[in-house]
Amino acid sequence: MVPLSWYLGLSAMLFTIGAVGVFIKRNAITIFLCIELMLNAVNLTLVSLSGFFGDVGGQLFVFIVMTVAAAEAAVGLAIIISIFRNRESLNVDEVDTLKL
Amino acid sequence: MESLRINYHAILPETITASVAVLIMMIDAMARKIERRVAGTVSLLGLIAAAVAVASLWGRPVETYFKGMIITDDFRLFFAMIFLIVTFLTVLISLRWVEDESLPTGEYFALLMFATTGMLFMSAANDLVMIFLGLEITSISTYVLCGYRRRDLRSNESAMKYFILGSFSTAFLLYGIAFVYGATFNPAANPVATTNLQLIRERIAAPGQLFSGPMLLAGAAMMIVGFGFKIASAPFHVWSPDVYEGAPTPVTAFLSTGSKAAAFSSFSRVFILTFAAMPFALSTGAAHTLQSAVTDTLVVMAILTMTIGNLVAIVQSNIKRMLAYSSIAHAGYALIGIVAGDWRAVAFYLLSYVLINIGAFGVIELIARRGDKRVEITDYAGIGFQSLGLSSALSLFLLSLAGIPLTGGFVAKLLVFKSAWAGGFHVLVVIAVINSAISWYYYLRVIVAMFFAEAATGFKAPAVARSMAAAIVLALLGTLYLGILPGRVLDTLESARDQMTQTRK
Amino acid sequence: MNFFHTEPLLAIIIMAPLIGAAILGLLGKRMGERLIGLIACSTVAMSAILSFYLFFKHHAELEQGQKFYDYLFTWISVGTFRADASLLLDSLSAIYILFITFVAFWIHVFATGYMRGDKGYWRFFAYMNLFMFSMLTLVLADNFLLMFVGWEGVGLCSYLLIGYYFTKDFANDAAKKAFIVNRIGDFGFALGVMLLFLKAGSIFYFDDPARGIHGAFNWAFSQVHDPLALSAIFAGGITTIAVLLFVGATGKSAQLPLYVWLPDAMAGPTPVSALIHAATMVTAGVYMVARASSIYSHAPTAMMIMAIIGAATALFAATIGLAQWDIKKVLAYSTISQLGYMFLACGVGAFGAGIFHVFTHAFFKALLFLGAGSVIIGMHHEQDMRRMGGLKKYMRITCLTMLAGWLAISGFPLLSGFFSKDEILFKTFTSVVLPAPWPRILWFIAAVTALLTAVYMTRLIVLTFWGDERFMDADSASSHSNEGHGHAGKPHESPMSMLVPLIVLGAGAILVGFVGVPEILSVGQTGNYFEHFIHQSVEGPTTQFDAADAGGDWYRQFIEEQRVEWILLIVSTAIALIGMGFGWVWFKRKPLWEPPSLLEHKYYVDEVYDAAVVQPIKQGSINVLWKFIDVRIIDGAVNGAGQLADLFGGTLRYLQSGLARSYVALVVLGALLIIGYFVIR
Amino acid sequence: MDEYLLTIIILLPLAGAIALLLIGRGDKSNENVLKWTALLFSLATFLVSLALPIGFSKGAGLQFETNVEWINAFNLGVRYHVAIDGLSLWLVILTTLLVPLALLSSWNSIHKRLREFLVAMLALETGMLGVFVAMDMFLFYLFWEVMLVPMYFLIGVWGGERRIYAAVKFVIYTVVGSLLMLAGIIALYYLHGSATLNFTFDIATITNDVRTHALVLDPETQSWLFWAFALAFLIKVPLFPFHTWLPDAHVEAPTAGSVLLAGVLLKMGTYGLMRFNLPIFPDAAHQWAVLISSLAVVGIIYGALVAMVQPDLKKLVAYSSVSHLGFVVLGIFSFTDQGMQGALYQMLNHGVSSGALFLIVGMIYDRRHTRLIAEFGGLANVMPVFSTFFMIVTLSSIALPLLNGFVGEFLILIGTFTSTLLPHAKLFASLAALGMILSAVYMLWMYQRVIFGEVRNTSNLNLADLNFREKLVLAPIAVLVLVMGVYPSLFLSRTDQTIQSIKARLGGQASLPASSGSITSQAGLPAPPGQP
Amino acid sequence: MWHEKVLFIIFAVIAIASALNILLQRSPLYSALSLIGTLLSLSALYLTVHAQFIAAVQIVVYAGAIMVLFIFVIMLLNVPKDQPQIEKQKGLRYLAIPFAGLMIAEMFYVLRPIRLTTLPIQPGNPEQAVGTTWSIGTALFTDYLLPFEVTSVLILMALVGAMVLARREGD
Repeated sequence: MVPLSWYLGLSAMLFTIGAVGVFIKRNAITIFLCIELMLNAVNLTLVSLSGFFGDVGGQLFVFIVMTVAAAEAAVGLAIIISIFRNRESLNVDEVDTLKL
Repeated sequence: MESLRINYHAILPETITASVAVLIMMIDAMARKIERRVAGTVSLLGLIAAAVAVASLWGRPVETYFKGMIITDDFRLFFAMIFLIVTFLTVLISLRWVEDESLPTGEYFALLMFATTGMLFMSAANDLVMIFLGLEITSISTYVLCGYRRRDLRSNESAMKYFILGSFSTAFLLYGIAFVYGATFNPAANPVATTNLQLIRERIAAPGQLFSGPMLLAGAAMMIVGFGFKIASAPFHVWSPDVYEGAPTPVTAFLSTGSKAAAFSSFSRVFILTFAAMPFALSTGAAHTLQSAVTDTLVVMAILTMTIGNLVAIVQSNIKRMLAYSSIAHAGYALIGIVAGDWRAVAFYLLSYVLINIGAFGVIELIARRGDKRVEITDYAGIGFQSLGLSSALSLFLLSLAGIPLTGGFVAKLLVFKSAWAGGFHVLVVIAVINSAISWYYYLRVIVAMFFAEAATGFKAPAVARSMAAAIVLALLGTLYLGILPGRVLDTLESARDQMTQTRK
Repeated sequence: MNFFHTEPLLAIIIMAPLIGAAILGLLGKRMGERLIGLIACSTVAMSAILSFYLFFKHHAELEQGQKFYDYLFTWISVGTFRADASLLLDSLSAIYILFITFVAFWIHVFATGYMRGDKGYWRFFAYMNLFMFSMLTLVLADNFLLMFVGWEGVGLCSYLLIGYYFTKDFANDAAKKAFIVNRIGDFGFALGVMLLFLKAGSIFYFDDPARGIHGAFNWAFSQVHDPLALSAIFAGGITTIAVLLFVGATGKSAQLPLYVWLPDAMAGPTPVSALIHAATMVTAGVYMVARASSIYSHAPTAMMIMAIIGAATALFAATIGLAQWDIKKVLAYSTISQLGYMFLACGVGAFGAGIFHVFTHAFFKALLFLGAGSVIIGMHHEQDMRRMGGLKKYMRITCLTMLAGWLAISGFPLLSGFFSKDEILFKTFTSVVLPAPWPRILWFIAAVTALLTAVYMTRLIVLTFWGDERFMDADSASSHSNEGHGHAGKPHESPMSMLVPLIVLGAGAILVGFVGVPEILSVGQTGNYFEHFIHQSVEGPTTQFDAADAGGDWYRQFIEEQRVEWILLIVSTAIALIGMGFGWVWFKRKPLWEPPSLLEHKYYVDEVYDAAVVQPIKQGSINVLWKFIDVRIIDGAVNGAGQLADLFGGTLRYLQSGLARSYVALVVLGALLIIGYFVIR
Repeated sequence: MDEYLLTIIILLPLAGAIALLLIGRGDKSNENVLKWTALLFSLATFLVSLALPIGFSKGAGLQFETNVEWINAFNLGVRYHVAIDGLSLWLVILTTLLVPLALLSSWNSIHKRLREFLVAMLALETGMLGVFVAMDMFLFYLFWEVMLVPMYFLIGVWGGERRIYAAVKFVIYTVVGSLLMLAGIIALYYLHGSATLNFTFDIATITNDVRTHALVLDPETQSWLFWAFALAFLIKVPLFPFHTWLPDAHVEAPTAGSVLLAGVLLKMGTYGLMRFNLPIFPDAAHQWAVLISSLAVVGIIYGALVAMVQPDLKKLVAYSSVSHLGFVVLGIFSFTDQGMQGALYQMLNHGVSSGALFLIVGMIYDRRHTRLIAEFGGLANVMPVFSTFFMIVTLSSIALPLLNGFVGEFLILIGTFTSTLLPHAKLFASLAALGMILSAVYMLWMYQRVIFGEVRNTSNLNLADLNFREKLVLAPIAVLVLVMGVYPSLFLSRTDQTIQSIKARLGGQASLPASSGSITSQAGLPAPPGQP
Repeated sequence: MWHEKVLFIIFAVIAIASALNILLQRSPLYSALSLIGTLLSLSALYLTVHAQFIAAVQIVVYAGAIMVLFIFVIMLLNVPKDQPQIEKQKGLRYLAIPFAGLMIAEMFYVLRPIRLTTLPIQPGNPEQAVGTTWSIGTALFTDYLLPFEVTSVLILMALVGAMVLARREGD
C-alpha cells in the first residue's frame, strides 16, 4: 500500500508550491490560482487522513472547504475585476500606493 | 450515538443576524431606492434582537448543541456581545456615510450583518469546522467591505491586499486544522479523529493518546499563523496598515475591532481553552511541549507586535494608518492576555478597545469627509477649539488608547498586565509598560495638532448626524463606564463560565 | 541660690526695634522725616534704656555668673532637635547689648541728620531698626540657631543697607558680595552647629532646668583636649566644630580670606558703615567665638588657627589701609585690622581682652566713621582724601572729635584703644595657649600692626584736616565712589543732630577704656573689672603649654612677673607715639605720596578671586553644566531616545513596502520560523 | 461629615469645572462670570479644606477616612479609599491655597479660551488633591495620570513659543516613570496578595503588612519595586538627571500652570517617596539611599549653578526648583526625624515660595511680555511694592531665618548631618549646605539685575506697580512665608507622628518627642544621640 | 502492492508538474489550465483512498465550476499581452527556493514518523464505508448539519459581495 506519509508529503509539496507561487507571481489571477492550489493541498491532506483513519469527518471538512473556496473565488474574482476596471492591470506590483 | 441536539435557541443570535441580512437584501430588492434609514434601522433592530437573544442564553447551563458544533458558554456570549456592540456602533457611524458616499446601501448593511453572523459563529464554535466557517464568512464579507468604494484606488488596493493575504493565511489556518485533525486520531475512540475542540482537549490531555505529537505541534504553529494574521500580530501584521488605511473609514473601524475581536475569541477558544486547558505543571508529553512552545512563541510575538506597532506608529502622518499601527500594538497587549491564559482579561481588553477604537474612527470619519480626504494629521491642526466636542471626544479616545485611568483602556491594561504578572511574565509586562509609554507620544501628537497647533485653513466643523453623535456618545460613555465603574462588567466576566466548566453529556 | 532667673523684659529689648521696623516698613512711606526719626530713635532708645536698666538691676547677679532667661516659644522642635525663641542675659550679652544699643542710638541720631532729604528715609530707618532687632537677637539668643537667626538677619540688613542706593550698580554689587561672602561663612557656621548638635545633642549654650534643656557646653567641658595638630581639624571632634564656627566668624567679621566684602560695603550710607561695619555687626564673630569659648578652650588647634588668622588679617589689612585714598576705605581696612586684633586676642585665650577691644573699638570706630560721614557731608559727598585737606578750619567740632578717635585707635595712652590694644599685646606675648615661639611671633606682628595703625590713621587725619585745601580745584573730577551727586562749594560744618553724637562718642572713645584698666594701672582696685565681669560668661583657656618646655624657668618667672606687663606697656606706647609722629611728619610733607601700587590695589585679591573662583564657576556653569551637560548630554539623551524610537520606527516601516507579495513572503517567513520552532521542540 | 469631607474637597473643583462648562455658553461678554465662578469654587474648596487642619488630631493614623469598595472582581480589591495623615494634610492645604491664587494671578492674562483654561485649572486641582488623599494605589495612580491631562493642556494651549515641545516632553517624561510605577503597583499588589491572600491595592493595608512582617519582600524584589516607584517619583521631583523636562515645562507654561507645577506637582514626587518607597521598601531604601542622596546633592549644586547663569527668569526659578527639591530628597533619605520633617516642611516652603516666584515672574511678564533678565533692571524705581514682595519671596527662597525656607532647609541639613542610617551623611550634608551659598548667589544676582540699578530699558519706565488684585495674590504668601518661618510648630506638630511612624519602619529608633534631654533625667553627660 | 505505488507516483508527478507549471506560465490562462491538471490528478488520488464522493465533487465542482469561473474571468478581462511586466522587489523570487526548501523540510520532518500504511478494510456495506455518498450524506445531515446550513449563509454572502463589487457603476 501507499503509506499515508506519501500523501501527506505530496500535499506538503503542493502546499509549498502554492505558497511560493503566491509571492513570486505578479498576476493577481495567478496568485489566486496558487491560493486555490494551497487549499487543494490541504484538501488532499484531509482526504487522505480521513481515508486512512476511516473517519468521515475529514471528507466533510473538504466538502465545506470546497464551498468556501467557491465563495472565495466569487468574491476574489469580483475584487480582481473591480481593481482591473480602475487600473487596467492585474499586476499586483503596481498596486502599492498604500505603504510604509 | 450521540443525539443531534438541535436547539434553535442556541443559534438564535446568529439566526437573527443572518435573517436580518437576508431581510435587508429583500427590502433592497423590492424597494428600488431604499432609504438608508430603513436598512440601518432594520440592522439596528436586528442587532438589538440578537443582543436580547444573547442575553436570553446567559446563565443557561454550558452545553453543546448540533453534535458539538456549538457551545453556549458565557465565553461565547460575552464575545457575542462585543461583536454586537461593534456592529451596532459601526452601523451607527455608517448610516450617514453610506448615503454621502452614494454607495449601495442595502448590500452594505447586509454584508455587515453577514460578517457579524460569522463573528458570532466564531465565538460560538466548539468545532474547528465552525471556527473555519465563521472566520471565512467574516473574512470574505470584510474583503468586500474593504473594496466597497469601488472607484477609489485605495479602497481597491485595500480589498485586494486583504483578500490575497487573508486567503493565503486562511490556507495556513486550514492546513493547521488538518494537522490537528490528523494528530488527534485515536483508533479506540469514537469518532476516531475529530475537529471537536472538547475532544481535542481531552485527547491532548490524556497521555499517550495522540496519533502524532509533531503533527499537533505543526498544526498549532500553523493555526498561530492563521489567527496571528487575523489579529494582525507581528510578523503577520503587515497587511493591516495598508488595508486599514485604504478601506473606507467605517469599515476600518469595523475591521480593526470586530474581526480582530472575533479572531481573538477563536484564538482564546483554541489556544487557551483547548490546547492549554491543562495546568502547565501537570501536563506531560506533547501537551507540555505544545504549551511551552505556544507560550514562547506568543511572548515573542506579543513583544514584536507591541514594539513594531508603537514604533512605526510614531512616524506615521496619516491618522488612519497611525491608528492601524496602534491597533497592531493593542493586539500585542491583548496577546499578553492570551500568553497569560486569561481569556477574561482578553475579553475585557477587547471590549474596551472596540468601544474606544470605533469611537475614534467615528470622529476620524467625520473629519475625513467624503472620500477620506482629510486623514493626514496635519489636517487636524488647530481644529480643537473649532469643534471642541469632536476634538475632545477624539482626545479622550486617544488617551484611553494610551491607557489613561478613568477610561476603559486603563482598566483593560491593568487586568492584562496583572494576569501576566501573576503568570510570571514579568519581563513581558515591563516591555508592555515601556511600549505604553512610547504610545503616548503618537497619541499626543494628534492632540497636539488639534489643540496646540495653529489652525489650518479651510476647516469647517462638520455637521454631526444624530446617528453619528449617538455612536460617539455611546462609545464615550462606554469607555468611561468601563474605566470608572467596571465592577459590573468585571463581575460578570469573573462569574462567566467557559467550556471548561461544562459537564459533558 | 538660684542660678537661673527669668527676665521677661529681655523680649522688649529685641521687640522694640522690630516693632519700629514694622511700623516704618509698613507705614513709613506716608510719614514725615521727623516722625520717622523719632520712631526709629525712640525704639532704639527704649532698648538702650532697658539694657542699662537690666544691667544695673542685675549687675550683682551677672557678676556672679548668673543667667537670666526669657523663654518666648519653642521655635522648632523635631525629634531630639529643639530650638527655642528664648533669650539669655549673662555678663557677656549684657555688655554687648549695652554698647550696641548705646552706640546704635547715637548713630541713629546722627543718621536723622545725615540722611535728611533722602527719598528713602523711611526705608533706611526701617532697615536700621530691623538691624537692631537682628543684632540684639544675635546677642541675646540662648542657642546657636537663634543666634544664627540674628546672624543671618544682620547679614540681610547689611545687604539691604549696603545696597541702599539701589540705583548704583557698585552699591548693589557690594551688597550682594557682602551677603554671599557672609553666606560662605555661614556655611561653616551652620555645619559647626550641626556637628555640635550631633556631638552634644543640643544647640543651647547652657542648661535651663525650667525647660529641661541641657546645654551643649556641658559636653564641651567633658571633652578631653584635642591635640594641637592639623589632623584634629578633620577629626570631626570639638576642634572641627570650633574651626567650622570660626569659618562663620571670618565671614561675618571680615577675616582672611573672607574679608573682601567689607571694604566694598562702604558703598552704604556712612551711618551704616559706622553702625554695622564698624561697631556692631562685624564684631558678631568675636561675640560668637567668645560665646563658644567653652568649645574653643578645648580646641587648641582652632585657637591657634584663629590667632594666626587674626594676626595675619590685622597686618594685612593695615598695610592696605596705608595706601587707600577713600576716607571710608581707610577706615574699613582699619576695621578689618582691628577685628584681626580681636581674633588674635581670642586665639591666644584672652577672650576678655578681645571683647574689651570690641567694646572700645565700637566707640572709637563708630566715632571715626561718623566723623568721616560728617566730613563727607561737609564736603558735599566727597570721599577722596586727595581732594580734602585743611578742613579743620571749616569743621572744627568734627575735627576735634575725630582727633579723639584717632588718638584712641592709635593707642595714645589712657584713651580707650590704649587699654584694649595693650591688653591684647600683653596677653599675646604671655599666652600659654600657644606653643613657643608663636606668642612672640604673633606679638611682633601685632606690634607692627599697631605701628602701621598709628601711621595710616595719622595719614587720614593729616590728609583730611591739615595741609592744603585741595578740594577747590578738583570738583569736576568727582570720584566715582560718591554717594550722591557732589555739589561744588565750601565745606561746612554739620548740623547739631550729627555733632552731638560725635561729641558723645568722642567722650566715649576717650573714657570707656577705664572700665578695663589693667591691674597694674588701676588705683585702689584689684584686677581688671571688665575682664572679671566678662569671665563670668567666658571660659578662659584651659590649655597650658608648659612654658618650661619652651624657655625654661627664667622665662616662666619672667612672664609671671608684673614687670613684663610694664615693659610691654611702654613698648606699645612707644610704638603708638612713633607711628603717630612719623605719620605726622611724613604726610604733612608729602600728603599725596603715592603708595606702592600693590598696596593701593589691595594685593589684587579681588582680581584673583574673580579669576580663580568667580569666573570659573560662572563660565563652567554656562558652558559645561548648562550648555553641555544639561542641553547636550541629558537632554541629548532624552531627545536621542525619542530620535532612536523615530529611527526604529522609520526603519521598521520599510517592512511595509506596499507590495502584497512581499507581505506574503513575510508571512511565509514568520510561518516557517514558528513552525520550525514548534517542530524542533 | 468627616467621612465625606475629603470627597467634597476633591469634587468641589470638579463640580466647578462642570459648572463652567454649563454656564453662559455662547455669550462673549460673560468672561467675568466665568472667572468669578472658578474663583469662588476654588475659594470654597480652600475654605472647606481648612476644616482639615482644624479637625486634625495629631496622631499618626489616617483621618477623615472614606473607604468604600469600588472594583472587587478578579480579586482586584480596588477601593475608593481616601484619607489624610500628617504627610498629606498640609499638601492638601497647599494645593487648595495655590489654586485660587493662581487663578487670581491670571485674571487678565488669559486672552484665549478662558473657559477651557479655567476648566483645566479646576480639573487639575481635583487631580492634585486626589493624589494626596488617595490611599489606594489604583486610585493614586488614577489621579496621578489623569492630572497630566489638564496640565498638558495648560502648557500646550496657553503656553509660550515652544509649548508643544515642552508639553510633550513633560508628559512623556512623566508617563515613562508612571507606567513603570504601574508595573510596580501590579507587582506589589500581586506579591502582597499572594503572601497574605488579601488581594488589595490599599496603601495602608500594604504598609501595615510590611510593618507587621505579614508581607516580607526579599531584598532583590524590594530593589526592583523600589525603583519602579522611585523612578516615577524622582522624575516628577525632578531629581538630577531626570530634570530636563522641568525648565522647558516651566518656561512654556502660563503663569498659573507654572505656579501649580512648581507649587504642587513637584511635591507629588517627594510625597510618593515618603508614602511608598520608605514605608513599603525600607531595606531597598537603605540600600539605595547613598545613590539617591548623591544625586540629590548633585542636583542641589548643579541646579543652583545652572540656575545662576540662566538668562530667563522662569528658567532660573525652574532650575532653582531642581536645587530645592534636591534638599527635599536628601532629607527624605536621611531617615531621621529632622530630615524627613524638614523635607515635608520644605515641600510646603517650596510650594509657597517658588509658587510665589512664578506669580511674580508672571506679573512682570504680563506687563512686559518678556522674561529675559536682561530686559529688566531698576524696577525698584517704578514698582516699589512689587520689589518688596519680590524681595520677601527671594529671601524666603534663599532660606533666610525666620522665613519659611530656613526651617525646612536647616532641618534637612541637620537631619542629614546627624543621620546614622545614611552612609556618608556628613559629607552629603556638607555638600548640600553649599546650596545655601549658591542659592544666595543666584537669587540675589537675579534680584539685583531685575530690581536694582537704574532703569535702562525705556519700556520699563512706565510700568505700573502692583494693582489691588496682585497685592491680594501676594499678600497671603508673604504672610505665610513669615508665619511658617516664625512658628513652624503650627505645622510640624501635626506631621510629627506620621513621620515618626515612617521612621519607625526604617529601623531607626523612634525618638522621644521634642526634648534635648534634661538634667534631671540624665545625670552627668548625655550620650550624644545617634552614636552607637 | 507496487502498482498502487506506481499509480500514486504517476498522479503525484502529474500534480506536482502541473502545479509547477502554474508558476512557470506567464499567462494566467495556462496557469489556470495547469491547475485543472493538478485538480484532476488529485481527484484520482482521492479515489485511491476510497473517497469516491469527494473525488467526484472535486471534478464536478472544483475543476468544473470554480475553474471555469476563473477562466471566464481571465477571458473577460483579457489583459493585453504587451503590458509591461513591472516587477518591484525582484529579490522575492530568490527567496522562493530557500523558503520552499525549508518548508518542505519542516513538513517532512513532521510527517516522517507517521507510519500508517494501510487503509482500513472497507466493509461490504456501503453504509459503513467512509467516502461513499451514503456515509457523507448521512454525516452531512447529522453531524455536520449546522456547518452545512451555515455554508448557505456563506454562499449568500459571497453572492451579495461579488455582485456589489463586480457590477458596473450605476446599476
